[in-house]
Amino acid sequence: MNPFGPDLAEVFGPSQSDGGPELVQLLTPEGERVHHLPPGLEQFDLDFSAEQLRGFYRDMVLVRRLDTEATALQRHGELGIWAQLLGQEAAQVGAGRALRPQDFVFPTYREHGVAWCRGLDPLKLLGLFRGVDHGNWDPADYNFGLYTIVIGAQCLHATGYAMGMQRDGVVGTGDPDRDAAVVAHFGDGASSQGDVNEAFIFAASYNAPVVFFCQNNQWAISEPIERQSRIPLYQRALGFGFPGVRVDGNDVLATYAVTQAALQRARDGQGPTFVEAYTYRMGAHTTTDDPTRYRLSGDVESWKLKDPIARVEAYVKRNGLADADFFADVAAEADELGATLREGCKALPDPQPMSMFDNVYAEMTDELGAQRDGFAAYLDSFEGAR
Amino acid sequence: MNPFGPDLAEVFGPSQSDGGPELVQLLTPEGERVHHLPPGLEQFDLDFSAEQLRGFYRDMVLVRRLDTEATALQRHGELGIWAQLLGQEAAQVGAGRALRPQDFVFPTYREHGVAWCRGLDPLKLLGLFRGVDHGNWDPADYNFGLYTIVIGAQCLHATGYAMGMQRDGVVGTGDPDRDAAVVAHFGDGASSQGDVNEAFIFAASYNAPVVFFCQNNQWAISEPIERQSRIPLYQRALGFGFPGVRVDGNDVLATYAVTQAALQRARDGQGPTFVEAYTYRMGAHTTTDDPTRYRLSGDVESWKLKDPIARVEAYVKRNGLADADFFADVAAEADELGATLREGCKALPDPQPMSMFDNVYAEMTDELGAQRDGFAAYLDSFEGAR
Amino acid sequence: MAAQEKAQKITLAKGLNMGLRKAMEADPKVLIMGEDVGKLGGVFRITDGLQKDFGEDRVIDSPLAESGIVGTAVGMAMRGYRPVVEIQFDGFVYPAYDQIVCQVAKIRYRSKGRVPMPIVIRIPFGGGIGAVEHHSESPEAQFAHTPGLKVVACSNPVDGYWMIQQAIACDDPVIFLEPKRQYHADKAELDDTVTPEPLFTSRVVRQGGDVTVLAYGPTVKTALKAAEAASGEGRSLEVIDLRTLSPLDMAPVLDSVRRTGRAIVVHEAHVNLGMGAELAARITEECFYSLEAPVLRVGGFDTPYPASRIEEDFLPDLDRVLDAVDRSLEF
Amino acid sequence: MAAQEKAQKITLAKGLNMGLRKAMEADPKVLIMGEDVGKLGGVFRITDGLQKDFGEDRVIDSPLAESGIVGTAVGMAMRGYRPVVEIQFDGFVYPAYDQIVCQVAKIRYRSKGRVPMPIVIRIPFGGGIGAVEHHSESPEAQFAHTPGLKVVACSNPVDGYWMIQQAIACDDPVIFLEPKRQYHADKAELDDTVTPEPLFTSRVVRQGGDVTVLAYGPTVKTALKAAEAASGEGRSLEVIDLRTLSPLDMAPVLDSVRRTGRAIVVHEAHVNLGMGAELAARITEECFYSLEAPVLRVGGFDTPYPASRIEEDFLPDLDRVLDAVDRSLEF
Ligand SMILES: Cc1ncc(C[n+]2csc(CCOP(=O)(O)OP(=O)(O)O)c2C)c(N)n1
Ligand SMILES: Cc1ncc(C[n+]2csc(CCOP(=O)(O)OP(=O)(O)O)c2C)c(N)n1
Ligand SMILES: [Mg+2]
Ligand SMILES: [Mg+2]
Repeated sequence: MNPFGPDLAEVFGPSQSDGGPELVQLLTPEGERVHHLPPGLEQFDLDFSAEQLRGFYRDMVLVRRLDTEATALQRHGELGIWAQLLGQEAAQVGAGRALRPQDFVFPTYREHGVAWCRGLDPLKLLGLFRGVDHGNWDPADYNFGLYTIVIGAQCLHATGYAMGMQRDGVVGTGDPDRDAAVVAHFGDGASSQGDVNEAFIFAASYNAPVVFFCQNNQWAISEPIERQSRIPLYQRALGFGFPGVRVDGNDVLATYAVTQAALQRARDGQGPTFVEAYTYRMGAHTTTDDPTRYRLSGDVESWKLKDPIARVEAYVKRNGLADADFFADVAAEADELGATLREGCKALPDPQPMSMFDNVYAEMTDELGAQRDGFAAYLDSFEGAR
Repeated sequence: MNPFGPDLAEVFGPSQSDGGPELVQLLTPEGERVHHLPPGLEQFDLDFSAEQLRGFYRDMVLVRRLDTEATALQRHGELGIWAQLLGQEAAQVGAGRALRPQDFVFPTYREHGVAWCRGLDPLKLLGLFRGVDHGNWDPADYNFGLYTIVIGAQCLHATGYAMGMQRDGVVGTGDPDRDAAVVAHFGDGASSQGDVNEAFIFAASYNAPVVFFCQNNQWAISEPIERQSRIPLYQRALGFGFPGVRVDGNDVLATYAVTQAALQRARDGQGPTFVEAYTYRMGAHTTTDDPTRYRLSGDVESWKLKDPIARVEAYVKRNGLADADFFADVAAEADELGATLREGCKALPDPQPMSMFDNVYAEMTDELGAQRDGFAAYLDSFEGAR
Repeated sequence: MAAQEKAQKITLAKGLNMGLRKAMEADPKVLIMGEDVGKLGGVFRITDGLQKDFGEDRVIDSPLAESGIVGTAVGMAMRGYRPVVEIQFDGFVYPAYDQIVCQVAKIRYRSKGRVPMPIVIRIPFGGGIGAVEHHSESPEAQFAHTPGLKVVACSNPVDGYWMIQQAIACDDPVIFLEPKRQYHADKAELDDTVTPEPLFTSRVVRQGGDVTVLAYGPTVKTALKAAEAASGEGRSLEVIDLRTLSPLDMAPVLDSVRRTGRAIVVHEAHVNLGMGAELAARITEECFYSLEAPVLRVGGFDTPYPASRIEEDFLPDLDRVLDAVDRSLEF
Repeated sequence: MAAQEKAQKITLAKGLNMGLRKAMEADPKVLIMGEDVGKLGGVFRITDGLQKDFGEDRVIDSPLAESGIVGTAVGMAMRGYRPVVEIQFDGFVYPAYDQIVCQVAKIRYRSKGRVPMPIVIRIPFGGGIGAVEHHSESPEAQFAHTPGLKVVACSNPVDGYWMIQQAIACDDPVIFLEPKRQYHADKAELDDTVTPEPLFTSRVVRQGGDVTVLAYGPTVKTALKAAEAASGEGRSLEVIDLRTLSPLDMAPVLDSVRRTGRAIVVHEAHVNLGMGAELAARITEECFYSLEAPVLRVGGFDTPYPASRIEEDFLPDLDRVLDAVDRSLEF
């Protein structure tokens, strides 16, 4: 008896948990393409076109530039804080590029790479970190929710949103332009929150079309993954009755392939999947963190050898899938992006103090209106006065 | 690779989840002793003495009487409400009798049978349901915590208590009189609460000596188990990295054997275990519930055939392990218990109104003292006045 | 149907049930979520019959996890639905507190108004039903302190019928408090053809000139009884049913207190930092020179809710209100 | 060590760190639990060096789950330990709210005093550090409303040192609020040899005769600055550092207000149902005939905490306190 049901086990699930190689990988750190996947996982061995590969490369280079620019902006006092994605480019671009337009994404505070794939102007990401807003895009314009800071809360929102999709009849119709799914992003640390586990329960109970995409970057600030789980995280899903899979999160091809398959399962009405993207937070937790207090530089060095961009570059070059111009163009584009971000960030206007009172409610209440007016009058009293 | 580590898999764990018969059973509903357990589970095939068997029988009969008396007391207006255990006697007595004195129990609101095994005067259980107190025993006297009503909250307390035991050096010393463990009771519905899942995480992370004992009685008020989990509940544990086992909760022998083994693992310092006691809530959720609104009487009937007391009785009789006197004595004892409860319940004194202000803090604060004194003066003003 | 409803005598439970039904008929985006709301119709039967008529997709039995219920309701609202969440008892809202105060309350603000949160969270609240711990709490102040939430309490069958529909139609999240002790108590006549007052308004339910008594939810009845008793002693109490706790509708309150010069706030919640504190502060600020006595507060004592056999001593009752009236008049 | 500490100049962060160390030395049952409290020493370094010196069994890095942290602390307390829990930021206490208000606060009561709950829950609170959402909240009223909890706030390094030790020694659960903006701000001289005032007392930190200003945590500094500025304009403000929010220590407050006839409460929490409401209600009740003006409240507005670039407009500052002083005096 297979408690997970036949269709689930075919693709992911128990085959992973007992004995199979845990990590789905299509591109080794050295840039070698892996073709012989273990039984049950063959379907992840997609064919990628040269264009796709160049696209992944470009995405990752630009996203990394976005990240280093934002980090620099923080150092120069232009941002209050920045949550770096360094090292997680493949996980995010792989997950982001696997989406269809009709899918919806619930990010944490670190999904700059996914935002990029969704077409968000990166400048919009900076506002929150600069302190000029709490997120300044319309989720409906990009099918990309606002950053969520309370760890794990968005996993329930994602599940509820997916339940809404079920009710809207956009799941399991067989129409590829209609069927939709949700991705819930979260970290290894977040996997300990009650909300995240409740999201697993609700998603399983209602068979909701949601992919739980966990970037296991090995750290929750200073706490190593072992504090949260003593077994591979993807196995958590098995106990809730849906499949889990661990993918090399530094391998953009494998992450794309696995996420895409998980999304398709969801769109087809086969319910949730847990994808653990096994990666590493190369930078600090945020720009205010000092990782030297809790981790060894040797660990970081060993992960440098698994750099997500280098391996795609090696593969593309070795196989002649791009010429020198391409690499030069991407480099130039990155420089341009950097310049745009630097200028754009500094130009982001401070909010008006009085805007503080807006959007608390659909319509201003009398009582808040009175408070606002009182404050306005108070501010006016300074004109010339004191 | 076995992600659960070698020692765990030996006893419980993965061997249960893929293919093995799920339910550990030692005594069939017909009262036949099962001796050929599947590979890996042989160790649960304990030898039970006639005395033990008679003890189980007596416990279950008395606990059932306790329950029916309390139900009747509620019908007569002597209790505000009562949470019935009818059908769950074996699960509770099996779990309760597996304890050593130094173990500690965290109950829900339904563990009257475990309380019985811990030596609590059943009268003490009635106070909460009568509304004269919130629980009127000292947990330290019985190593049995107060009833907890907020679903799942006690699972974290149990885990913390177990962590305290680790720090007290009473885990894994090899001294059977010293090594101790904790049992956390909860229901199938409770398994959906964030707190319960967080308890799994903490217990796994710290390898805490706690047995999560879930009475899957198939219902959370009107919601069937399928709403909470689409796979057998015991498998939840596997995703958190510790073993889970499903035992026939209507079989007191099997429940005893499994709980005892799980407790021993915990005492030995091998960490948590999830025991799913598969049983059925024969009565209503509580005396205020009307199960005819949501479940079929046929289901109840089919479970009647699996009655936990009948099968022990059949086995004992068939094997001549007790004489007629024994059964008559137990029946008389039950009647006596019933009479004691009826009288005792009615005699339970109402609390003094002013006692409401006691025990909010270690010492009365000035501000609460003033409130109390004001209320006392107000009450006094009625003397003769209005 | 309308004709039949006209002149119907209903309980609060029935009024809420009818109101929910109306709201579901009026808008297919309205969903009900919660524990046991389906076949059972909720432990208080407020959602009785709704799953049968609107299906499992619209009346959703949830796993036993309050944070999960509210959190998934947030996602549903983001997808354009209008979830009405039932919390089984007041004391079980706290596992969802984080989702309510950090998400439900703040998402409109966070998103600059782009993501509305039209969620209603229904909470049977208050004591007096002889229940065990956690079943008799009054958590309103803990929500009213949070900007972004609106908090209302109904006190009678007719208000229950209208207010639940208005709350569901509101584009802001509403914490909807229902005095569980009243669910199956008094009946009132419902005339479905009138136009109800707006949701966020308070109402003078008995006029009087000596002392203003402010109440909401379960204590409205207590206040009215006290007013009746007081009138026998020649004292005229004006009773206001606040109905809305956040925002407060201060106009009728201030108007009344300016006339009477005295105010008493009555609620079951603990006095310390309860609604009475806020009302006292505001009334004093606005009516400083009209007040003949400080605003007095009659509430649950600052102890945990006691064992039910003495709950009537904990809860404000007619006599404690009258005692406060005496104290106010004698001040 | 004592000699060395004498005359030491310390920050609030240092005072708390030293106080925790003292408490751990004094009682082996004292444990520290929380996210990143170990090697990192907490994101604010309040537990710096403690794991190194007391070991992983006593300074425990917890999985990322606040309810889990507080819930396991409850179990530890039941086993005879005295856990000191660190919540990383104010806005992250809400997942633990249920365990705090339903368990931590009520277990002594539930058990008729048989099961004490000597837990300290440390919460860095308040704004002004330019942080993103949820990192600048002031949740004190949400706890002070709950009987069974005690709530205190320190405002300066020396109090930090003593108060944390006193809170840990207290047999009741204490919500211990630390003004994060002050952690690394001003230094003060610690004399370790004096006997500190009891924990649950308020303190007049500046004497004055015209208006009483009540503050706690981060606003004590604001109030003192305002008093300084006001004295330049010939106005004498009496500033009281409340220190304890539940229970309140009303004696020095009432004594002061009876002299000045005017009171202003200053806190960062939202005004609506904040501590100011309770203080206004109590002061008015106790000092009705002494008051020359209503108690005024200066606080965070009733909006969610705004983006940090305008947080200083949201937070009460010197000018808003002085404005309230003007309004009080002109009333
Ligand atoms: C409920 C809650 N608790 C604590 C925090 C503080 N915090 C922010 S990020 C973080 C660690 C998150 O780790 P992980 O989930 O692994 O994500 P990562 O940052 O590594 O991407 C913590 C503890 C928070 N934001 N929310
Ligand atoms: C947090 C919380 N939510 C809701 C309830 C109301 N409630 C009491 S018992 C119960 C069902 C519990 O089901 P289960 O865990 O299976 O235990 P059982 O009653 O079947 O033994 C519910 C929903 C509660 N006590 N606590
Ligand atoms: Mg991480
Ligand atoms: Mg059950």
